Amino acid sequence: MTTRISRAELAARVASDIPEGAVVNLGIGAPTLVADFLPEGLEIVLHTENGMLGMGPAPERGRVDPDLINAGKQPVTALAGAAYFHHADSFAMMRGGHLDVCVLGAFQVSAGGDLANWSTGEPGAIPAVGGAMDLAIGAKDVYVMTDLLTKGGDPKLVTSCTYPLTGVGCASRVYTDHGVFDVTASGFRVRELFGDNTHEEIEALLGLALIEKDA
Amino acid sequence: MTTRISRAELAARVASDIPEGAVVNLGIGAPTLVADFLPEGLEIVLHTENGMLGMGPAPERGRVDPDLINAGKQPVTALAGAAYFHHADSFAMMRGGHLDVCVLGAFQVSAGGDLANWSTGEPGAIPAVGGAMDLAIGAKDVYVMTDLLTKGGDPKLVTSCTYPLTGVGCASRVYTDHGVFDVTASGFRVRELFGDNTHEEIEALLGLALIEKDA
Amino acid sequence: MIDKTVPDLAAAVAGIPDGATVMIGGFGRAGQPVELIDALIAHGARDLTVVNNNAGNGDTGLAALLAAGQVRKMICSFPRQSDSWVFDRLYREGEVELELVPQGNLAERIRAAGAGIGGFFTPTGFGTQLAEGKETRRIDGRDYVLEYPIRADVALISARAADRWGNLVYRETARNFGPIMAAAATTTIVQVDEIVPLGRLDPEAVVTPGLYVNRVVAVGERPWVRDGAFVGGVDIEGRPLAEEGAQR
Amino acid sequence: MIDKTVPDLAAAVAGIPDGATVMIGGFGRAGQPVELIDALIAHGARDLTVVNNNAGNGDTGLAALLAAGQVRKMICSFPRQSDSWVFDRLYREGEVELELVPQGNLAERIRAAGAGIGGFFTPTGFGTQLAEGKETRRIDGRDYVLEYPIRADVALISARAADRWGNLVYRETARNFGPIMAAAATTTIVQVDEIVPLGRLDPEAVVTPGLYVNRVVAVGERPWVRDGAFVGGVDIEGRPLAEEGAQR
Repeated sequence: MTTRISRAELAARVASDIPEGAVVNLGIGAPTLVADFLPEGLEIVLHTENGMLGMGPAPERGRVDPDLINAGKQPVTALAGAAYFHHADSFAMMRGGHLDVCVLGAFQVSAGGDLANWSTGEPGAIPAVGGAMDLAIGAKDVYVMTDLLTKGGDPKLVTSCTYPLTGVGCASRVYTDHGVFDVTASGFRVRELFGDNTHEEIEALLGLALIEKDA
Repeated sequence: MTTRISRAELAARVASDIPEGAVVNLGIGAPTLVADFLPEGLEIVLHTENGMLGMGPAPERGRVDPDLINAGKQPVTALAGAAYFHHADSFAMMRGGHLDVCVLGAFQVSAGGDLANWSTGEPGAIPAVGGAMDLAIGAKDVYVMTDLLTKGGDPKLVTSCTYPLTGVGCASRVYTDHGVFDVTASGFRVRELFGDNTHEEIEALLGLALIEKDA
Repeated sequence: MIDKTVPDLAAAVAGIPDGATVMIGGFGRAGQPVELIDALIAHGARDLTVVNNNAGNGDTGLAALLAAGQVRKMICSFPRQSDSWVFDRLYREGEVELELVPQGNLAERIRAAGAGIGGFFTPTGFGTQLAEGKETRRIDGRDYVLEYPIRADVALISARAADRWGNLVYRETARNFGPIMAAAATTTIVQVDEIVPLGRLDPEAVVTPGLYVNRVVAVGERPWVRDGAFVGGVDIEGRPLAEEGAQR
Repeated sequence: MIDKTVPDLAAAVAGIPDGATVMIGGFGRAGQPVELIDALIAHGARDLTVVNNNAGNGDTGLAALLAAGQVRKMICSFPRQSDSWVFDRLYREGEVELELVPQGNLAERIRAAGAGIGGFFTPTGFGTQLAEGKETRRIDGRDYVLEYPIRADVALISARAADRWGNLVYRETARNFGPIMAAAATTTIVQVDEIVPLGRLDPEAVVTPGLYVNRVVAVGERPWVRDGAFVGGVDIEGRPLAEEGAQR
């Protein structure tokens, strides 16, 4: 058995790589968890694409403000230093490369950095993309946060994606429950493996050659 | 001798065609005069392309504010209801067709509505265009305000412009010291002739066939 | 005197024709002009193309407009939500068409319409299904898709306050699509909490200048705001907490 | 702690390399970051490409930078003014290149750079000399010219106030190019009248969010403003009226 860290541990691992002063967008779902693990006392500026920088944590009951929500439509608060703006300005920030980090979930990530996270291509499903394609190209670094394998055991790090793409060559790093991988010009390079996981074990799980950590 | 009205009378004539509620940009130079003749008590919203709607008249001495200027870099004031915005937003308003009227000067206007007002094409002259080309395409109606003839007696209403163009097919009406002309699909149509000026006299001055007022 | 205020919601939506393209502001429920949508339902215009980020939540607002059978086509980025059952049903039954647009391209296409831009090259969506059949170009080493403006006959939006010239200020993330939709529509209709005297809005803080606005109607403050200040006491759907408790 | 404030003007312009493209805010004198320009003159970077609406007024600010021989090329819309004698001379002597851009295209090209747009179709300039050689296209019956973004290494701009995150508010028409240049440059350097505590600026009224800003330096209030309020008493160039009288 390989070592797997929990979703919360993974969120903490991602959070630990975000430096003070970074402007960060945390995608809907698991990436939202990262906010809970950002180091206290460090100023990190959270962007929500529905029109705000300087997003703070969820309010207490009784202080919920239906006009103040995040991209997941959950109630949030505003920190001192916050600013509001309209949707075109908000996505201009992302598209223009002004965010430092986006953290996104994935169905698949390819060795070339292609990301698939918006559609499983299931016939009959109602498609919905939201800001996924904008987020995928919307930061200096795009961190993907995902399990290494699907529940059915299929690799999510792949040679090329079979699901519909969200963005081409956009992912810069993949944080998984088994380890962390950088996307390089020559494919995935191991950055860190959790517990006793070995390079060979992960390659076997993925059916994919990985570049050695120190290569 | 034909009848010519003064620059101030011409400005008053233009002003009389601007209805209450119109959003208007008055170009640098003679068009700026139009502001002095807008009917008192009617609300007309003046736009200045350097970033303001609701521009008011010049301030008194002692109340000049170097941060509050018009496109001609003259001191102005702000009316109740004013709004400031940045340059991209300001020109988006014009380009997007949200202004009702622009009033511009001209070297030449063609029967097809082409406007030449930014360059005489003189060799060695330092070119400068400013907002002229944006203003030319920047309103539902583009009114040109000019003398019928140059000081040298050459027509400024022409079959086709010989000076470098500011905009193609953009002028909708021409206010001159001799009369007012609409630009139509078939050429200039007389809208009004001042004093005793006759259709034939103006055609002779211009060397150009004009469409009859009631045609 | 310029006075863009209208006395009631029926006057606000008067004249919207069948077949119109209608932009509706809001991101989820925040900024959604629910009272204007209700007035549009009462007005009855049909065969509408609606532009919104989503495709309705629950059974109110845009969802109710869909349920009333007035919408022929949705242009949006994120129709499928936990509470989008009205759209889901209509879509599966083939009763409503869908044009899916990535959210930032949706915003920029709306912005382009208002700004007189004929088209623009965007990196978003390049190489994906949503760019299939679209013109692409490599510029300075980056790949782009050519996208065109989305214009509308009517925009229905919500703001916090207006003056009689139609200048608008918004509240927090309820701003979202309001300013760009106001500029992209031929007729922009705004519901506000309150109409303030001309000159009351700070000209440095006006977000939508009045030239983009045609009609303004006051609908009163929301339960969580009093005299422009947040007072809380509601759930995320804006229902007073006591009431929420009573419903359990 | 995020703190983008720098102690003085020399620190603000430190590291601007020779050959840099430098956007300089302002429309005429309004919003022109004169103190930062003076610091750039003292700093001495040469061979600069400068993007500004104009090409300097009188003998101060941008005109002084031109006079110091530090500018190789100007990208602007309106170089020729009654008081642009410095640029006029250098241009006639072939000492400075000029790229002339219609003002709205200049603004939109700067905006495109900040917004990640690879190019856009604009109606402005179609059929004129300033569009010669450029790609054109008819879209929906209107003719457009394809224009590309203008990016910069550095933006020098002026605002009324900032906080330590770099959030900015401006004053009146001095706002002009500031917000779009801030987004279009790799390094954005801002001079402000005052730096206020974090949380003091109204988040609804912040015009330039801090993510666009790298360095902020306070230069003190202008003579016509006291504690943020207009007090007057100056001429259009900002000289106290008494002094102006004395100079006659």
